[in-house]
Amino acid sequence: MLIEQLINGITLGSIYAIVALGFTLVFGVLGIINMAHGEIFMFGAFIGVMITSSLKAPLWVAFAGAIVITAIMGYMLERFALRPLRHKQGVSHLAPLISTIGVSILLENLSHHLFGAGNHPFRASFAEINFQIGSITVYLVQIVIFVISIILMLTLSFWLGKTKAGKALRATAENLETASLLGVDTKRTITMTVIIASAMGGIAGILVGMAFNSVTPQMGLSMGLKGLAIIILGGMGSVRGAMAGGLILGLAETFIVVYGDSGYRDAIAFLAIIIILLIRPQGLFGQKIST
Amino acid sequence: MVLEIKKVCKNFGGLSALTDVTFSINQGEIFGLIGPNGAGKTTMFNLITSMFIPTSGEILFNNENINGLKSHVITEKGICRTFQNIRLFPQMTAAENVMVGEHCRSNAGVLRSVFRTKSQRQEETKIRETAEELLEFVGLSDYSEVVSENLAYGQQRRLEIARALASRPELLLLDEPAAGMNETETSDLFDLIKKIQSKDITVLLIEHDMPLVMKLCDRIAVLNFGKKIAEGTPEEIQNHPDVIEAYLGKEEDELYA
Amino acid sequence: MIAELINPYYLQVASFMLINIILGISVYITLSTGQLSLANAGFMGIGAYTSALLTIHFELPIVVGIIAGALVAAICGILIGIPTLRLQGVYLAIVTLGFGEVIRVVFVNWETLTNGSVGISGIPHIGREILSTLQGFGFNPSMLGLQNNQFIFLSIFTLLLLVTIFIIWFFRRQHSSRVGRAFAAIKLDEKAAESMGINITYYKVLAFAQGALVAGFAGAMYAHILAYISPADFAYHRAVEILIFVVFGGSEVIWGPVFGAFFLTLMPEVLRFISEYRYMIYGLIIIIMMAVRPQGLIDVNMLNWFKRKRVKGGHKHGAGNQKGM
Amino acid sequence: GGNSEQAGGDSEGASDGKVKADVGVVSFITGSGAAYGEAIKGGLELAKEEINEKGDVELNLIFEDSAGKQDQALTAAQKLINSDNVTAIIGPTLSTEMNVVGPEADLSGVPIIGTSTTAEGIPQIGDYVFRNSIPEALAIPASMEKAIEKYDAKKVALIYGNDDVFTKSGFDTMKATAEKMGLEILTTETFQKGQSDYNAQLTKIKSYKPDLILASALYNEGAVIMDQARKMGIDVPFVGGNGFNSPEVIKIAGDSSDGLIVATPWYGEKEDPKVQGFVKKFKEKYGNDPDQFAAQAYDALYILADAIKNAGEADRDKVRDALAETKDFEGILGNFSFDEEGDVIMDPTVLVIEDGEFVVFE
Amino acid sequence: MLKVSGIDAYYGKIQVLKNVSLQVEEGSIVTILGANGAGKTTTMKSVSGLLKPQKGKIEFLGEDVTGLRPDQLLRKGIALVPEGRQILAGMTVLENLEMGAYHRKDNEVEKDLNKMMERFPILKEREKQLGGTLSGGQQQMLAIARAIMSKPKLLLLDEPSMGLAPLIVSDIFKIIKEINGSGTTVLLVEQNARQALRISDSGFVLETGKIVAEGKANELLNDSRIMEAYLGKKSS
Ligand SMILES: Nc1ncnc2c1ncn2[C@@H]1O[C@H](COP(=O)(O)OP(=O)(O)OP(=O)(O)O)[C@@H](O)[C@H]1O
Ligand SMILES: Nc1ncnc2c1ncn2[C@@H]1O[C@H](COP(=O)(O)OP(=O)(O)OP(=O)(O)O)[C@@H](O)[C@H]1O
Ligand SMILES: [Mg+2]
Ligand SMILES: [Mg+2]
Repeated sequence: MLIEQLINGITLGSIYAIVALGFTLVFGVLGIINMAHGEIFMFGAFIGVMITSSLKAPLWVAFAGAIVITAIMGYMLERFALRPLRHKQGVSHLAPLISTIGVSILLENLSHHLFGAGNHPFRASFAEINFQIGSITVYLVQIVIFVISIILMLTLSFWLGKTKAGKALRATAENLETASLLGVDTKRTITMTVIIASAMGGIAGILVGMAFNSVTPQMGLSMGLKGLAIIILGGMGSVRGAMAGGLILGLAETFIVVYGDSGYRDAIAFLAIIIILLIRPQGLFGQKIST
Repeated sequence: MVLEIKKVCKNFGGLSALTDVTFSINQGEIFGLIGPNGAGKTTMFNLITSMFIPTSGEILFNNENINGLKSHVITEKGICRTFQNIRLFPQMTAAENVMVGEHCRSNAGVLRSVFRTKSQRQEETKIRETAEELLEFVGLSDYSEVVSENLAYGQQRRLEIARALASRPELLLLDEPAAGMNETETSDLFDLIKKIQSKDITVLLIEHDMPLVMKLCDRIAVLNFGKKIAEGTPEEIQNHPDVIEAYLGKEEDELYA
Repeated sequence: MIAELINPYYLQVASFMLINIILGISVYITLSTGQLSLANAGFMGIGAYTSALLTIHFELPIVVGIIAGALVAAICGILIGIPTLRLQGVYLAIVTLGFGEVIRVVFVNWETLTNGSVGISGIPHIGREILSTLQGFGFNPSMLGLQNNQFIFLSIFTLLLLVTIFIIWFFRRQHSSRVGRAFAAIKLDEKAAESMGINITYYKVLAFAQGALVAGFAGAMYAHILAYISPADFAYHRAVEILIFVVFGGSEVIWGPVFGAFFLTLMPEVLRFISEYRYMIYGLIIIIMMAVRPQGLIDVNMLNWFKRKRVKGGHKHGAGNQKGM
Repeated sequence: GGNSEQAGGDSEGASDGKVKADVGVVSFITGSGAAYGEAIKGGLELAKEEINEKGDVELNLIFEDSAGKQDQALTAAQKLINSDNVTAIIGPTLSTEMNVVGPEADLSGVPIIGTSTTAEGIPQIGDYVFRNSIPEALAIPASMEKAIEKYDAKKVALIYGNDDVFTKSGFDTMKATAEKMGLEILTTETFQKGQSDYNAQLTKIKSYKPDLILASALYNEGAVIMDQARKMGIDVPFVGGNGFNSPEVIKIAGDSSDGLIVATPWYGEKEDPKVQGFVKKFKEKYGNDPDQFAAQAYDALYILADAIKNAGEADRDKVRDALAETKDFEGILGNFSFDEEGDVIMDPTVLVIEDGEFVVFE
Repeated sequence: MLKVSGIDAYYGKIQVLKNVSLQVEEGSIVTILGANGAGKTTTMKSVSGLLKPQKGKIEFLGEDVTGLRPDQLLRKGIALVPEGRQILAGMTVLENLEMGAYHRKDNEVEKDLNKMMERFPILKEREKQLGGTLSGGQQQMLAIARAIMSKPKLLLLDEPSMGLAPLIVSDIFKIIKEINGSGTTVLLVEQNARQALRISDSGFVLETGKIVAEGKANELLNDSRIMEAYLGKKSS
């Protein structure tokens, strides 16, 4: 059972990590917690369901569709909820947080109207492929999720740390004005980042839909809150932190079920961040910048 | 002796910003702290005001060890500072900024504030009067209701001084007060610091404007790479070969033209 | 005549509005030192559960229960305020959000005490209690030409209104005093504030505790108005809702959360006829508000403008204190 | 309680002998439980059309959203009671909401019928509070007894949603019943709203090798739980509570839903023309099969219409008295009566899903 | 090379620049002088694209560049060393310098980096330190070095000597002269008026948002009226 639970934990953790990477990216660039990320993730899952079950299209079309639509949503989010706040004077640093909360409320309720309030099964034959190792059943989806999360993490951390575009992104995060003085097209950088983060949310949505065969309008909130806890746990804006935080949380949630009381499962994430932050206020992998 | 710095060291990771620095400041004097960029001057201010904790060494204020006290306690004891990068409360008016400075010299708590007891009202009136006086003192009485972020740079520097004075310090630490000022403004600043000295306040000054430092200071200490390389009167410092080598440069004629 | 105008429905909405106003103020208080607390839904829950349990199990008078609820919340505020002092900005926001979640999970799981998610019912109802007390003195609502339930809701509303006015008065006065200046200084620049001799630890914890106290109070009142509470009342949605009151109305002045809570509690009622869409509209309004007026509807400039209109030419005294209330 | 100062609404018996009445509905129309609200609304609308067509009474439904929140349910009810002057209220959807709304309606003297509130103690709130949904205390033991008998189960595992009143109180009944029957409870697992991964809990349950799994879950979550359980190789039957009972389970979980046993007041396959007529009309109108929420709401309005007709006028007190006398009403749920407290008297049917269809469990 | 004609600039509703016009010849060093709050920084912000003037026109190399963004202007060859340094506090010294060369596509970046490290040895020493933890003066040097890394045609310097030790100040002026010698045009704002004018070709004097005097650098330097009125009492 232990090995099975380990696989459960890693699968869950990888999903958390992918969601958290989307948060991290936006926070890293804009210093904004994108509260609508969870809902974009949920839309990604729904688009996947619609394309595979209603249109009976193959899986890759579902992925492509979800990526395109969540990317468009990312663009709209940036264009209508974030950009108007950017160059305003006297904007409280909480304004973008609230604005994205507004978007999340809108999207959650919109999804009720578009998709209905119920649960949608994700029927993809791909999701049924499994291997039997002894008494343990491992699904291909689980492996794919793990691999994708690792690939995303490596790509992102290489991109942010080593490439010019990544540095430009970090510069934009630090100071918009300075970055633009250094020749960074900040508007494009920001828009691109939100788009990429949203598309990553879309991918995560499909993967979750497949792994758990469950897509509901509520999945965004719960996943969003976990993702939030993870980026704090791992250190805001840290890619490795998001990955590590995701896995830690996934395993912790699984093992509290095994050894403890599953009733406290939802509290784990937040208990962990409260403890971590008291010991290391900048999170596990965050760096400290004194001003 | 108002302030004694004894063998103070400060390390940041592997970097030692200050090494075994010792000097002391007498009551009522204007003491200059100069040295090249990155010599550790601002760090010294941060140690005196407890924004950092020294790695080793002692800092005595009126013969009392103040190492490790909280910053606000140090202000209460009578040391107040200005910042190299101006740190006013940007959305407050000039008067309000100064009134905040008086915080540690007043004591109305929540209940007295809310129920407006007589003593509280008297205290508020006094705080307000003192603020006006101090603004007048630094030449900003016309600006008392102007939001501080809308003040010009030189005015902001003077407002910072007024705010620091409001805490009624015995020792005032000024970090590059003349930075960004032109010569007229610098000479106004000279007069202001002299006036502060005449109020029996000891001044510790960091400044790169040599003419100002030389005219103003009674004594000067020079830091270089975190070590004290010289201490003495302005004349002694100007002619100190190490100081010329490390800091002043040789083109004296140009500097004092 | 009047009796017909007193519609329990309107009074009910107005009472929830006042509770929301108090909740909004609780966030505003903490925020006036620059700390964003999303734990206020949790503090509200602590106040509600404390008061409900005390009045049910120990048969304490409601007043005592409410005061105890507020105090216990304040103590929790201090307990969470101290360790989170080192955290700033969004970190603090998320940690307090997490704290709120933890409280909710505890309410759900600590079944022996809280009855779990089934919740606590049969909490003494403050309005009915007032009525029965007064009836003990021989009073009868019909003396005022009112029916019992009209009287019940009228008494709740009046009580809440008085309390709300007191709270606004209290914090406006606090704001324009030495304490208020210290709060503002900490909000604007913590390091500089400390260098100016302000004990930031004390004031930050004070603000946190005050916020918790007020939220706990609102929670206790809520419990005795609804007569039933369950953990779901104090979850994430509530935390966000309270925050939105403040940000929508404006967080610079106390009138901001007051107006925000007023408007946003009223709006869903007004929009009932399109109830299926009202949350979408709610979301849209928030987005548009932030884009058009991110500092919130009511800010210092607006208040000054009103004031200037009012005292046109009149003499202004203590002008410095009047900037923002 | 029941100080009934307020007389019935603005709708009086009209000259043509029709009794006109406004009926308020408090329902979970927006938010996470909107699926239930939608089903309820559908059932009510359909019943209303039919009733009005018949012409004995003319009902006007006023829908108010509660978003699943107590305070909003209360204001919604206040509005119906005081501003719209409705004769009676149907709803609210959740038992938590009823805990708040019930006492208020009772105090105001407005009859209120819960159609989906199954928790214990609801009709006991007051004289004006009724329900036609079968309480868990009736449904769960019925299904458990039959299942245990058939499979000769001794060891069971429990799983339930602990942050939801509905599933939590269902669980309480399950546990009590299991203990009473002397079953060995291997483990008790919980899950929370919005969760989509139940693998950890199920893996643990699997390791205990239970004969039967008792699951108190709403169908949205329950279906996913079954799906994940079957995927990891758990093939024992599930016994579910009221919230688990819905054709949606089959839609969501497909083959994995085989083996779910529930007790229901509602069985859509019943060879009863009334039932089949309802199913057909519902499907025509809304495009999907009615579930018990729709069916219970549908019957509730008929019961209410009946009472209004018997009362002869839209007077709250008279309607309450007429309601209390409802006996042997033949609805689509079967033979229905209120007991003296306003609770349900009827026999639930136990169903099982076999080959993707609900069939009567023998 | 740069021609600013009649620009008005506002912060919100407050007008800060009123009909400011100035020209910078290719290859020259031009200084803007003026008391605190005169609008020098605002002028620099307008030229570098940080602030959009509400009226008037800015031409660079004969092309109308009014209203372009800073990054577009940088690509055209205008770089600014802003007042207050604006170091990227969370990035290392090396990364700050690399960011300076962000828009460059040539392969001389490495070489220029080394050259810069030679010119400012302290930067070499602190290569890996976070920008935010440098001392005030070190940050100023980093800001200047970073701007030079972008190989601008026109370099805008807003009070480059602020907060620098005397030795370094004269170094900075030497470096400005050198950069200018290697073909970069320089527009300079300085409080250190005398030294600035000494290396400049011409100068403009701003007073409360208006140009009140302009001329050859040595003319201004010898105009005791101007020196007294705008730059301080002392006359040399
Ligand atoms: N938080 C910190 N972390 C690491 N190094 C630091 C930190 N603060 C200062 N330093 C280093 O310590 C040294 C001394 O800095 P300090 O700010 O005291 O210099 P300074 O004498 O005030 O120089 P300037 O005249 O340029 O302001 C510098 O080399 C600086 O880089
Ligand atoms: N962001 C702003 N909002 C409002 N007013 C501003 C802003 N920035 C500057 N000002 C005002 O504009 C005027 C010109 O400022 P500017 O910074 O251009 O002056 P400066 O000549 O560079 O002065 P200094 O020598 O102090 O740097 C000043 O009166 C200043 O108070
Ligand atoms: Mg310094
Ligand atoms: Mg300037």
